[in-house]
Amino acid sequence: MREITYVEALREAIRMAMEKDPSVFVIGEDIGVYGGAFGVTAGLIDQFGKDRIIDTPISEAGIAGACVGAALTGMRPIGEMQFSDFVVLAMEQLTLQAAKVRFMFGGKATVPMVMRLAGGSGTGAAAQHSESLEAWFVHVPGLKVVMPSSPAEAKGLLLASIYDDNPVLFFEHKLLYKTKGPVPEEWYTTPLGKSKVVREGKHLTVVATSIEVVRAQQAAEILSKEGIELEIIDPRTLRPLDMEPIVNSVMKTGKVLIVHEAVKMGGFGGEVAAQIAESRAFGYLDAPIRRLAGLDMPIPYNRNLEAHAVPQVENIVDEARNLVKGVY
Amino acid sequence: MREITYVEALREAIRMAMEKDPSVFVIGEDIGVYGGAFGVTAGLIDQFGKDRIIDTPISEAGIAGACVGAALTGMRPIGEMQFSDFVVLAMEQLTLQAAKVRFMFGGKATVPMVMRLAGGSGTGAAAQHSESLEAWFVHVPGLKVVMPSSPAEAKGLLLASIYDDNPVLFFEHKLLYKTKGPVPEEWYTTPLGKSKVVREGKHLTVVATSIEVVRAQQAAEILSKEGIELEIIDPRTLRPLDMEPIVNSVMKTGKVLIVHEAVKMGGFGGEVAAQIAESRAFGYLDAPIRRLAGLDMPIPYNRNLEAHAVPQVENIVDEARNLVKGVY
Amino acid sequence: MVNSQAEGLIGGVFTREKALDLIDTMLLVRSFEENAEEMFSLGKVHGTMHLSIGQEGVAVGTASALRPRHDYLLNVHRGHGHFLAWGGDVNRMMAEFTGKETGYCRGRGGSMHIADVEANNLGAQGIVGGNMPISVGVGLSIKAHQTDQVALCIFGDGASNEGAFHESLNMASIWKLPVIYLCENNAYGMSMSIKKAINVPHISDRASAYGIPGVTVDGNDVVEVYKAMKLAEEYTRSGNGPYLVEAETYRWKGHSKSDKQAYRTRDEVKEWMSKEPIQRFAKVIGMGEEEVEQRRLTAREKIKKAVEFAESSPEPAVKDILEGVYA
Amino acid sequence: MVNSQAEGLIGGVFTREKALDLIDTMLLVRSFEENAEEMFSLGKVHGTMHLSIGQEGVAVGTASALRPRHDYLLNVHRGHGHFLAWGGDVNRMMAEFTGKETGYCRGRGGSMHIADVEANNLGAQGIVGGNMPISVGVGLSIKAHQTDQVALCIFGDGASNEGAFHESLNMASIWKLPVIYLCENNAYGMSMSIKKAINVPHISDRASAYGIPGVTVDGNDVVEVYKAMKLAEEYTRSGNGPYLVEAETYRWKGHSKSDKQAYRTRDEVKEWMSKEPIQRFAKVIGMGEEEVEQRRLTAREKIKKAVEFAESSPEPAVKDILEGVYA
Ligand SMILES: Cc1ncc(C[n+]2csc(CCOP(=O)(O)OP(=O)(O)O)c2C)c(N)n1
Ligand SMILES: Cc1ncc(C[n+]2csc(CCOP(=O)(O)OP(=O)(O)O)c2C)c(N)n1
Ligand SMILES: [Mg+2]
Ligand SMILES: [Mg+2]
Repeated sequence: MREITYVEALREAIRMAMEKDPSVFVIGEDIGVYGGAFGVTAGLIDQFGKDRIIDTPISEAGIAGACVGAALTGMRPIGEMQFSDFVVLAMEQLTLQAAKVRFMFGGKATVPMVMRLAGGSGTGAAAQHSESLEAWFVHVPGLKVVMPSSPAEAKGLLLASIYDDNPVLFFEHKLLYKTKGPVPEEWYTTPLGKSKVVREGKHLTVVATSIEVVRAQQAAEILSKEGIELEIIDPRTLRPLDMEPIVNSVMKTGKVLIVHEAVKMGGFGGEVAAQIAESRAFGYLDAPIRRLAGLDMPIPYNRNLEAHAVPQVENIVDEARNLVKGVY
Repeated sequence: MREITYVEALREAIRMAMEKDPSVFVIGEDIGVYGGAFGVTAGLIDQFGKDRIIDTPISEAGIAGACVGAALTGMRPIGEMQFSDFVVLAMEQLTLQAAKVRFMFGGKATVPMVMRLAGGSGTGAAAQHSESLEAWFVHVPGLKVVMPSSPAEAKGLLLASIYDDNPVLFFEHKLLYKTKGPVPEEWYTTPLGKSKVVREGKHLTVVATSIEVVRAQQAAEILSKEGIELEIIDPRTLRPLDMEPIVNSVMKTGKVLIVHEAVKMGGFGGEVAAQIAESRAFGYLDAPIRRLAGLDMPIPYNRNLEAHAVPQVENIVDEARNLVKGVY
Repeated sequence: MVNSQAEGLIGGVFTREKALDLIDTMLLVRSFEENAEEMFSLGKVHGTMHLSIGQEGVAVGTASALRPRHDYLLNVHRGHGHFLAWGGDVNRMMAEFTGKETGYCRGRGGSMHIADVEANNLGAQGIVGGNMPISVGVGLSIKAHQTDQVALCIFGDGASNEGAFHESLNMASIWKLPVIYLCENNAYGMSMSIKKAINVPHISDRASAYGIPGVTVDGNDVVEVYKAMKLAEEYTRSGNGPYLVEAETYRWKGHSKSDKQAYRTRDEVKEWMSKEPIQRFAKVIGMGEEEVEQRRLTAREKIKKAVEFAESSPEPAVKDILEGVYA
Repeated sequence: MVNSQAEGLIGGVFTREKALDLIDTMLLVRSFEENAEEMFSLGKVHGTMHLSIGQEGVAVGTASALRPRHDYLLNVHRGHGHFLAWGGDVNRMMAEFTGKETGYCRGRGGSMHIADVEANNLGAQGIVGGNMPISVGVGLSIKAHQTDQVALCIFGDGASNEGAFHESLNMASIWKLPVIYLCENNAYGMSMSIKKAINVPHISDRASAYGIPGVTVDGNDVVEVYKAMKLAEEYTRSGNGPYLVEAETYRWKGHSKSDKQAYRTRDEVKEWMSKEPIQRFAKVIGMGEEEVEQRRLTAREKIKKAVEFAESSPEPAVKDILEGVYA
């Protein structure tokens, strides 16, 4: 199969949806001739014009509100937060309006919108441009939270998100943008709310998200040579969360390591750990549930510190090996 | 000891700090002659004048920014979000500025501010005025998160928060405002980062926050008559979180129930559950870790639905009884 | 154009039939609010509410100039009057106010979130200024669908200090969106006098920051409100972009359920009561005290029936509690 | 008052000594930026940066009218020039830019967050408009401490469309806070032309929405910037409240590291390059090409030393990684 980058896969999904459906449009900062800060929308303005690829002033609340209002009245907007951090300026529209309006109106309104957000560290952008904020939205009923880790899923999950009738927060990762992988050329959707077993193994279940799925796979390769086989599961959709494959895996391996880039304290991993501890897998656990996640700090500028602030391949290797060997 | 309400205790703390220290001031909507939406600041403007009890336009980002800027330059501001929900409009200042500025500046700035927030459901204020959002801030390094459950702690924790050199998010609960309890008249601080064993028991550890501490105590009374003794722990400070008493208690009881009003998915309870599952208490658990928390929905207007959306005394009783009896 | 001299028309603009309709709607709003206050004080309603007594002129004057159900309404928290003027059904509204399953929002929303999406009424707002960014999206949607609709976005004086006001008016302006921004200036945002909250004489003065028209009008004069809104409507509906109308009015009651009103004087309230919109409009149309009272009784009767409807309606079933969170 | 006719003073305002100082600072800024660009292209710097080449006139004209270190500075992301004009040490600045332990922020902040809190320089901003609400608090603090300080809050044209702009200017106005708002209008917010982003001729036109003075000045003319800032300073420092100055200028380089600049023409860039602030000021003070070049070499020498300082400085130690999160 043809290989394309994560950025290209996202762009292809947007293009396909826009070609098929006049109700889809994109709105955000510098998404027109500039093509988006990370190039996702490059060239789309030439094809669809400035009324469907809408460059905005620097007004994040306005961007989010534009999506909510358009979604409420028959459109399927795709908004962009240039860096996911800036979503702090759009929280009201996303969490008090988009997420709640359907319920508040007795189920009589729909808000089919997607907000794409470029998240994560690793580019030296420092504390205000490198956060991983998905956990906030996992805590908000009415929203869906999607986090693709590969090009193929970037396309399939984005198309599914655009056609979902609920507001979807779609977290991309800056370091994934240039990663390549096989992506079918035709239209397809990857269902929301389905976890995926990315790699099968028997010694340890690893639940990872976004860039950490890629790192976990690299760690698995290394450990495989030592005879340790990781089973890697990528939830892909964090809300709703499909725990079934995770629980089944833990029942098989008896051990689990949860890995994400976001700060550990209060992060998504806590929810996964809690759901495992509440589940029928509890009795099968033969080691404590472990989380490997971002240090308790903002992302530093210095490249070396930055790399140390979030889980890298070698950290996953160490942690996984220890867990399997009973060192904890 | 004299009994006063939670509101009076908060007001007393503010008054004492302001009398002692000219760098303390209060800023928020309708906190002057109106006395605050819940009466916390009633009368303070008469004593301290409008330059220290500052009524603002309806500008939540401005209020938060006013606190950050003043704190950076030698003041100890106390901001108020009239309803905790409105903090969605102040997220940038609180999480990207207040929380990070010290770190970003290499440890060379301090931001000694308190943001008070009136949270929780139970007053028929519906989905946009009833949220419990503390978990978001638990996920933000650089912040502290405090949640008092009694009048005495409201006073002691507020004084400690005002004198802490870090930004503190101080979550009050609307239904606690009128609760009464013994409160020492003198100046005292209740240390941040110390969990409290509110009630001792041997059958089940209950970790509860805010209004659910009160409900858990009522549940404990009921269960005590059945011979079931709950040990209730109130973390009081959610960040930093003092797990020691919780871990010790779970090692004693072997069972734990975590109770909070906020939505379960992605809530603070997940963090507590995960830390227990990671801790040395793991091997002592003889039942799955359970969480009892808000349903996965916005808060409804209808009174009956509203009550059903969050844990009530009878829910705690049922859940605790089942857990102790091994029914799960 | 509005022909203010049109022969035989009341105030130059309304047929007698229309004028009677407006007075009846104002009386219905007044009765709804009085009843709401009473129910509240009797403990029959849980939660809070924001009464619009004294502000009825803005609601009926505005709706009469637009095309309710065709145009979009983005309502404000103090929105009972606008809801009724937009043609809302008083029974289902009362049912929502009392949290019943037959209410517009199945009892999930209540006073602050009452909506009638089918009638393009996108609901009241619990968040001050929260409907303003949404109005940008509605405007974009109208443009994309190429209809001749406009969106009416209503907010209070206090809301004009939210960042959302600024971002929204700017976006609406640069894209020439068909949105009419109606600022209902009732002199206070809760306890905050608008005189302390801003440093310009009129909120409409802020229109110039976005290069859009802004006018201030006497909100207690139904005819003036109608005329101003009609100008705004014509401007906006013909594709010229947004328009800001500030209607000066006053709320007689406290901000919400528990307000000691220490921030204003009784005299000020009295003075504004003398500028009451209903009696004023009655004079314009030459309606006597007696007829007004008669019509008031009719309005009260409707409200009574609405209360009966609401009271006999079922509570939402707890088993359905999670319905409506997701589509 | 500024006496623009003052005898013997350059442009009526600067002593020769001061003028030389200003030109040297502009050259230092220019050299810093050129070097930054080079380091970046050589892969010696991680992350991003926002170069101010072409905008040096705003930085030095502004700082020269205020009291750096005494007054507060709330800097913008494109802030290298302001940092140096405010008296920042170029060695420690370069060390921060390259993420070293000897940097102002111990390598934790980098270009976008460089600060010198001891010098009342409260740092650059990664968030467009993020310093504006903070300026309100600094203003309140100055009032509470009853000093004669002012706060200088710098932001770009693009920032003027953030809600934070609106809330902050309004609050500063109603409380008469000693804050000077300096909008550095370089014609674009990233790729967005200010002409598309707002619907009024000048950003300073927005001052009227808050009842405060607003002026627009040629930002490439150091003397004009100085004069405008001096008027602003006198107004603000004497307790009259905030003041908005818009300085029109242009950035020569792309927005940040990777910008193809498809949103503007080469001609436009060229035209603005002809309005270059350094040469222009050199003419005003009668400095020949040769002397400018000489001084440029001196500036480059300083930058070279700064690079040496930075390169010989230690990396932050990983063991200290958690330091500075909490007080
Ligand atoms: C973002 C936000 N801040 C504060 C509030 C609390 N609040 C509700 S109404 C109100 C006053 C609003 O004033 P105005 O906009 O003038 O409308 P009015 O109530 O006078 O009709 C306040 C402060 C809120 N609901 N939302
Ligand atoms: C809240 C926020 N939105 C968007 C960005 C991304 N961004 C950084 S600088 C910039 C352009 C800012 O334009 P302007 O204010 O005119 O300043 P300039 O870069 O032209 O100096 C943008 C969009 C950001 N850092 N913060
Ligand atoms: Mg008002
Ligand atoms: Mg700019």
